[in-house]
Amino acid sequence: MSAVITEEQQALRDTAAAYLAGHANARDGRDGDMALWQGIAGLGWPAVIVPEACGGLGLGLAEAAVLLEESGRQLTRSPLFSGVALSHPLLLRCATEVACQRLLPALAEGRLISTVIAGPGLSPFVDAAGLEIRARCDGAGWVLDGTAAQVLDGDTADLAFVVARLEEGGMGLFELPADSQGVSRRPLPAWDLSRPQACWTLDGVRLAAEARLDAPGTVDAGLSAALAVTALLLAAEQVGGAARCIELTVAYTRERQQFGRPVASFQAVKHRCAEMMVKLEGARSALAGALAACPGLEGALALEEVAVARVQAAGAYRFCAAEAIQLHGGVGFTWEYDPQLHFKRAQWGGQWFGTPDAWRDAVADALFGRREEHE
Amino acid sequence: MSAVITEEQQALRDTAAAYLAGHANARDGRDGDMALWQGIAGLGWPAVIVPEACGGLGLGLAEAAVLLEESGRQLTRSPLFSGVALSHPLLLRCATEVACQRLLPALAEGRLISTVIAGPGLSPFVDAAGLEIRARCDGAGWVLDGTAAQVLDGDTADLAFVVARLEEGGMGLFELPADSQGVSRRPLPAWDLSRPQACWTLDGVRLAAEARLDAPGTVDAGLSAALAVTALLLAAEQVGGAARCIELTVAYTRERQQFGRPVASFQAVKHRCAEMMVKLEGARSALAGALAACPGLEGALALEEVAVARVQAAGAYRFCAAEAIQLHGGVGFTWEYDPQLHFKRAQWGGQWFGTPDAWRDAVADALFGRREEHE
Amino acid sequence: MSEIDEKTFRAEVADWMARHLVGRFEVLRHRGGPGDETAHPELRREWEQVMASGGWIGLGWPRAHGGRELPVSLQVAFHEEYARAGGPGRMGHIGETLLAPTLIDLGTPAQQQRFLPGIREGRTFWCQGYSEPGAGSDLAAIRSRCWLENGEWHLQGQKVWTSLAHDSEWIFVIARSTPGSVGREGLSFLLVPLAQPGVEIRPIRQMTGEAEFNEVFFDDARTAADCIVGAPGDGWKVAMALLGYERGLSTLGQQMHFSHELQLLVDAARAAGVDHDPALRRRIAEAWIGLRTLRANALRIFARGESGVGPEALVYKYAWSNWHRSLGELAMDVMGTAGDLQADNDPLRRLQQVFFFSRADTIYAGTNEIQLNLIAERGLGMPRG
Amino acid sequence: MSEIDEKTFRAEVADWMARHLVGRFEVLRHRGGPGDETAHPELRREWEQVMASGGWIGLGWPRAHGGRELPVSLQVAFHEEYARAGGPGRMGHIGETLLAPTLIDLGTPAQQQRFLPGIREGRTFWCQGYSEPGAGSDLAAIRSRCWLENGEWHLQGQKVWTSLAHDSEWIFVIARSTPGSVGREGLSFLLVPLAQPGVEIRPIRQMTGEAEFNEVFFDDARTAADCIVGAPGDGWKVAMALLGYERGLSTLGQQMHFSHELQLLVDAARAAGVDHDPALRRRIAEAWIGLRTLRANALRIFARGESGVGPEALVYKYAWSNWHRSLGELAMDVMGTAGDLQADNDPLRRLQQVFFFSRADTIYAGTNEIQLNLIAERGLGMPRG
Repeated sequence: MSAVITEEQQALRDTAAAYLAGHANARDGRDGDMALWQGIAGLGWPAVIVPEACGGLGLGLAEAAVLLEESGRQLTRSPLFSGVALSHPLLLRCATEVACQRLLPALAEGRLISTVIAGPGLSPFVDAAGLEIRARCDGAGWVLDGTAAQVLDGDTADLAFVVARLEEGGMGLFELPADSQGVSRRPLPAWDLSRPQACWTLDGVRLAAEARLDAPGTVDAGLSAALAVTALLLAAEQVGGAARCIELTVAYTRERQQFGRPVASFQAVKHRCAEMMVKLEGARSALAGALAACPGLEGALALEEVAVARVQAAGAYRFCAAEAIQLHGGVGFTWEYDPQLHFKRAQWGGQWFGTPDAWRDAVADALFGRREEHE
Repeated sequence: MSAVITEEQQALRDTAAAYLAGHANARDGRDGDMALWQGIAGLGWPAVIVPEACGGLGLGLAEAAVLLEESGRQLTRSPLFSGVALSHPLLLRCATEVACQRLLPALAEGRLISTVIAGPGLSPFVDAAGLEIRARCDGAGWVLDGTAAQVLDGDTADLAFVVARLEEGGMGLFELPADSQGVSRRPLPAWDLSRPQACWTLDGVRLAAEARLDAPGTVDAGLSAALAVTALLLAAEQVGGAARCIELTVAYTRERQQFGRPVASFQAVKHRCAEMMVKLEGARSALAGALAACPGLEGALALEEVAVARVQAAGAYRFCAAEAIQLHGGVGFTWEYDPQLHFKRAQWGGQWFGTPDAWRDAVADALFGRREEHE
Repeated sequence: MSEIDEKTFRAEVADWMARHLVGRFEVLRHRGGPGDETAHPELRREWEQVMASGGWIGLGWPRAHGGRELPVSLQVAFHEEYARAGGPGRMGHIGETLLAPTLIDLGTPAQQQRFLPGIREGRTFWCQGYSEPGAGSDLAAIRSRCWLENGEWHLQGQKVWTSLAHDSEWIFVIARSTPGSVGREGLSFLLVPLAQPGVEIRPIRQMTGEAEFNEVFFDDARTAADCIVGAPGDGWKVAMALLGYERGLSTLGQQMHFSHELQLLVDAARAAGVDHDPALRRRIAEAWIGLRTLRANALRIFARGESGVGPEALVYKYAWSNWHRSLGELAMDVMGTAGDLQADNDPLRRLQQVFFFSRADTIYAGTNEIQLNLIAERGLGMPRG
Repeated sequence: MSEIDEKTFRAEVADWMARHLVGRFEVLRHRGGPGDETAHPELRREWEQVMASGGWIGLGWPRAHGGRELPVSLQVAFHEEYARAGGPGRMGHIGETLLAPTLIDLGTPAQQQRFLPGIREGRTFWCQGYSEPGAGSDLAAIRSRCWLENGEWHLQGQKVWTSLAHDSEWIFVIARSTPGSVGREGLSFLLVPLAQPGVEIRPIRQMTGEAEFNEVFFDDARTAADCIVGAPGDGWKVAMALLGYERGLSTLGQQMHFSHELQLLVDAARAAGVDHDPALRRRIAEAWIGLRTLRANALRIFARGESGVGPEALVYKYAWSNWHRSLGELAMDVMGTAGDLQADNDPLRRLQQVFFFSRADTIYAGTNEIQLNLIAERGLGMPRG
């Protein structure tokens, strides 16, 4: 039962916590982002799930989850998520071995920053018709067109892995350097400063034949699974964030006095914190269960187990962040205190990679069969 | 603004409260039901909304609401609801004046007990296809067939007003004495002993021509409005029940000691009771708003205002009854204490006359237009 | 004056608004108010004078004090029509609806003559100095001190969560005038000019990045000896009386704003193509139902009139603030990923501000927790614990 | 014994169940347990002896006491397979999982020899006498008294919420042995036979009309001098130790029952034709998600093993009881008006019982309120208030 954390995972967690505690940068925006990223890369985190054959550490999703949990706890602003949780699973699920061996070493070392374009909100429930970018074969190469309205880390990424709708039907995976001719990108003002986004417009972007990374047919099957892995690792990040909200709230309410006693001694406050903990532990359990069912990137993914983790973690984080603001009283609402940062991050995470309701519907489909309207 | 209660309404409320407090019979089942009913009839309650021309008091829905609120508070077991809230609005909305003048005097005096059969759960959103009983013209009279699986007060009613699907299309309203040949009825074991039900089977029941009470076409328009009035008066009953749950809970928790102090002094208990009150006052306000918008039985009904009262009262009653059980601790769960009676009544009331979700959907239809699937 | 027909009166308000909230004032439509106080403050100050010239300030004040002594029903009608026309959030409401009734009831004739005209004419703006860093929910824990010296009141201390402080000329403050006193004893209610060296106003940056609350620091600030309402030591009584005047007459106006926001949300749902999603439809219907309930609740409050505070008044703040918070969450769910971005489109931006700013609704003016305590204790007679 | 392969063991359990839960025992499938304790009590007593003859009682007990000393993983496997096969609610679980471990740890050799065989052989049934009318959530407020007189313990007082009392031979009780003591001091833990004149058992009629809890009255009841576990005055310590043994090994079995109920609900939704209603589908999916979460939570508890009580154990009771309560509400919404009637169809009746009986889930064994106190204090280190 991998509900048990191994000693190695604990060591990884301790290192991550210690490093990030000294380098949190969520509130300050851009300064120092690159220094942090180089530090993270130096610790080998971008390499975590990259196979050893591709220059990575070859660890499992559980280890990636540990890193993302700690990074979620500290709200770090870095492209770690877009790499480890988003780009790497997509390549490992959909790209050919040759492509992986060519691309992953630089990503594992953190030399290149990557992101993914695969339909609005990067939902695992997307189909070809839902993709924003179209690709057509043009003699020896490819031409890509379309606008991706919101690209995560799209302002700093060196390249994007684009899942495009092929002219002949189906999906294809392409490597798109940000500086390609015909790509224009525009940074967007995100509420969550730690999750920067940009709009990418592709206007007749020409790519060489080898920019197509998938063996035909693999993306249609692999994209959902890859984005489900993203959702699972997002759950880990959210567990970290929710745990932090509780820590902050308990510490603040123990300190703060009202009516001559610590706010933490009021039963209503205690019960609210206890409910935060109930939700957090539910999310932790769900995450552990999903990681046990999905140890690595090979094989069929236990989609319903991912749904459990996704729904519980998103709900716990939203609840804990909102309660953290409320129980901090007036200051919870101010820029200087962290609850608002978690609140924004929780809001963001509830909308991407399939909303919790979309995941619930997927579970319902598994229980009852897909719902046909007018049946 | 009829949010103000008039002196006459207050006097009516006081009389009702005083009478019912001495005659509560919900837990004991059948004994004394008829004595209570005769007492209620003697006070003129069944006459409340019956026009003076038909032997009634000719009062408005606000006065009927006062009576039902008090009866809901005391959980009385009587056919008052089936008469005042169900049969009378249906007749007044759908029957001809001749029919009203023939039937309402006996109903207003309480000499006859009546109920309504008009589709499962008596939803105002029913259409002809949803009705259980079919009627066909047979020379001089009518023949009715079908099974009404759950008829409120169907065990004791002297007659039912049946909305049937006409062979030629549309709906018709019929007077059906319970002892008509071809009617068989079977009492059903309801969880809520104060809301008895029976199954009526109609097997080729022959009725005279004058048993049809409506002028053709009026039922199709009037049935929804009549059942909306029922839903509105149910909201009044639920407000009474919810208020009683709070009274019982506050009284019990003030009395009961735990850890050396009254349970009512624990902040978590206080906050729960306060939330009960927030919901109750919301329901009260919504009810007052709906009554102000729907003073009587004439004219167009403000369906959305009824929706507000229906949704808030059903929600408040369910919440308050459930919390009453919880906050009574172990005894709340026992037969001897009243919370369980309210809990069962609240459960019943959430399923009839259109569920709260059905009413929400009706509001959404008003806001957005009806939802067409696959649009 | 009660012979004025409500319908006529409403038409008069609507007509006046249609003629005045135009031209350079048009940008103020639906702007300002909590969550948007930083919008066009200078123009909104000017607008107050336009309002005054129309005779719309002091509608409920006694005629003796320059008011119009309108009945509650017409005051309500005014607030509704004002909001319906998109009238901007009022810069003068603290002076008009809180301080003025207090001065009329408890002030001296000299104070009335000095301060009421500026309020009525939309020239003088007031803000409120109650909360302190250590006295948020617990006002009795106030630590600011004041003392009379050389014919002047001196004030030392800090107030917090003061909205509109940077746009006001005066602040009213409760401070401890009896050294060593505790709780509700020994407090005084002072009127203090803000433009003086002893006062420093520091904006508090909030989660939206904007700042509409302030900290106000008093470092030996001064005010005249007669700028005290009530006697020294009566501060608690005066403060509580003041809170009592805001019986929610502007409530229906607030609800018109809510109604405007709900309409924006309905429009946004249509624009986003999610108006056929059954779950979102139901949630939007629930929001509509909640708002109608708030309206019915407010009507109960007004119907009760002067006959005391009923249960519906006790639950009202809890009800509206939590409703509003849910509205913000619903709006973001309607927007989906587009809600991540600071919208440059006015309606969506407004809804995003509702989402963020409404988190404060359940905190200021009595947190949810304080409200529930009050409901349980005052509404249900449960013990103080 | 840990060399037993789990898969083989599971197959063995399943096979045994398939061969034994048949014939006249077949009516017991999925019956009994909280909410259904009144089902076939005599037959379920017999069933316990069949279980014993199969060697399924005392799986985790030390071999020295006649147990099989199986590792936790196999005990969990047993409970899961038992429940999966529809094994009836256990009449003997209080003796087997609560009292026996207590006697093994804290009892005398004589007590062990006297009481353990009857439990292991499914012949002797125990019930639990902790709560009192004035000591529900607050066990330290116990008022029952006991005293040693003429070589016997005498017992005076009243216990309440005792399930299965009318089907048991013995009860364990905590009572005050030091006159005048208060709180946790001066309590003793006694083993008391029920078949005696000084004991009266009165069923408590519950909201479903059935009675599966009892009041137990002791009016100078007696038990032998050596029927005390631990020393006089150690009662609190023994009682707390006992509560600690139920680490939720039967939890996964309980979850299999929940899973059975959820399947009944899914079937009921299909039968009622509401399985295409988007809102109900989503709520049912949410219930499924909640149950998987409970399962994952239980696995975390077992994975932690003897290394102490983790946060997941602290939240577990609150989580499952509230999940179960929601399941009952969902089931009734699936049934619609049909849920008004006491179903004569077994699956629907079971779901209705869940609806009603689950209201007790959040009350017994620590109310929601007590659970949240414990979570805040023990899990988060918040002050006792």
